[in-house]
Amino acid sequence: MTVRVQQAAFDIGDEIDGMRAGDARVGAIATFIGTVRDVNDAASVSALVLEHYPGMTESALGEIVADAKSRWNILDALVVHRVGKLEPTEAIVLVAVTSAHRQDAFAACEFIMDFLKTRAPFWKKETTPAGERWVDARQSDDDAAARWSPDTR
Amino acid sequence: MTVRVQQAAFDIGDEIDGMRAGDARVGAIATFIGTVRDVNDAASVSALVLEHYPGMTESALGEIVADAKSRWNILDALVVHRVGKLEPTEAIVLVAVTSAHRQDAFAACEFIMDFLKTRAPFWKKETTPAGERWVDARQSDDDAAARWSPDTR
Amino acid sequence: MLDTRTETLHVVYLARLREAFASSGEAFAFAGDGTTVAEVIETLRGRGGAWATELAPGRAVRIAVNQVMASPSTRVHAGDEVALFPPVTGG
Amino acid sequence: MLDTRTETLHVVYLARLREAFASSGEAFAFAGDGTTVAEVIETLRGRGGAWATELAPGRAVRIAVNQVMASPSTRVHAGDEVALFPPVTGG
Repeated sequence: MTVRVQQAAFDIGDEIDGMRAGDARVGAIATFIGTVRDVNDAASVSALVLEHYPGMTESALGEIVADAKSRWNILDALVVHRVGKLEPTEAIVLVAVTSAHRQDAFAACEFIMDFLKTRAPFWKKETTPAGERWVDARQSDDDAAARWSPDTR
Repeated sequence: MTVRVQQAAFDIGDEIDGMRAGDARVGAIATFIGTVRDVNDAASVSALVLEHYPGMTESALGEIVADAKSRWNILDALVVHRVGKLEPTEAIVLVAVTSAHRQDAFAACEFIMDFLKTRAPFWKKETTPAGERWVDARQSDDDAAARWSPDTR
Repeated sequence: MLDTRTETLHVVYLARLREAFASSGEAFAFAGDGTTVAEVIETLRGRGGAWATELAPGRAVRIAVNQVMASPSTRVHAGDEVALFPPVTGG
Repeated sequence: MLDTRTETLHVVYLARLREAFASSGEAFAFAGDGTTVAEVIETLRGRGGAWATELAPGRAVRIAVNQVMASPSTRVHAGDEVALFPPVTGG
């Protein structure tokens, strides 16, 4: 279980290869990559700045990953999240989960993303033609996280 | 929308980068990689041979991908499936789906895998200490595909 | 009168069935339009041996006609490609 | 008698709140154990201006105490780090 917060870009293939290297128990790897779009809420976006709460970010992500591991039969999980200035098409976040079977890997990967979106202290500020603006949180993200109440599997 | 069946190994990072290259409408990429495990049904597995039905494979995969595109708001989908002899830890299949938002990408990726597992004409033969054996289909895969009845979203 | 048995379709065997029948396929003479895949399978089963075992009622056999998934009730026509195979296990 | 107002905690402002308050944080004197985050926010709101606007009842403000998600009813203690921030938007 690894969580990393970094300014630098990451190589998706290297990250996935690294986490599953040599583990022949792995039969399934589910991954999610979030990337910067050039449009959001009807405005064009030329850049994004990701701010975070340094003291808390890794521990919040670590807790989400540990929670996923307690709910599903997964072998490993990796979260890499970038901070700082990003441009359209750049990767913001990578979540990768390994498991023997695909259902556990998919569910844990989606769970980690839903809670990352609502619990991990990151904030996006967009540059649009009208200037900079903080991105508003989405109700749909709260709804997605609420699906995973403790008694729902 | 691309489907490929090949003997050669593929580079996961290159495949993902290739499909999303330059498309700034993409905000989410969900991927799944199936890999060869060294154990299955309580026997150790030293190799796997993937057979397919050459005339039908690509069209069956193409139909599954087209069905996913009709159900969710996705931008692109890629399926790469290997055939021939594979060893533990090697990648068998890659499914990658791009979308503006993560829910569509996740759902379409999982849908494609569920139908690939039950509708695409591939068969696995394992080499175990007791000899070669054809892998049995799993009821759990049929159940997984049955989740996606036309009126379920 | 025309002997309708001169109509043929091509039967394809895959995976475990290919091995059990020691054949990847064959030309198959049949009674012409209106025949169902179930009737083709019934004829093959009548050969006995591996045919009777692998195609026994209750054994899971999947069917594709002209490379599209089909069912026992699908009707076949001269020149069709009828594939018989076990449930798929890719991915 | 001890002036309990000499107890302090550290308040941290992030993202939109950091910009609105032109401050990334400050030492905050408070009445000591038993005080809730809601009471801290109430005091800050009393400063008026951006404080009154950003911390107005009904504005979505998230709270972490010692870097763990918390709620308005969480009690704070001397030396605690209390972070106030908008709903998160990462990923």
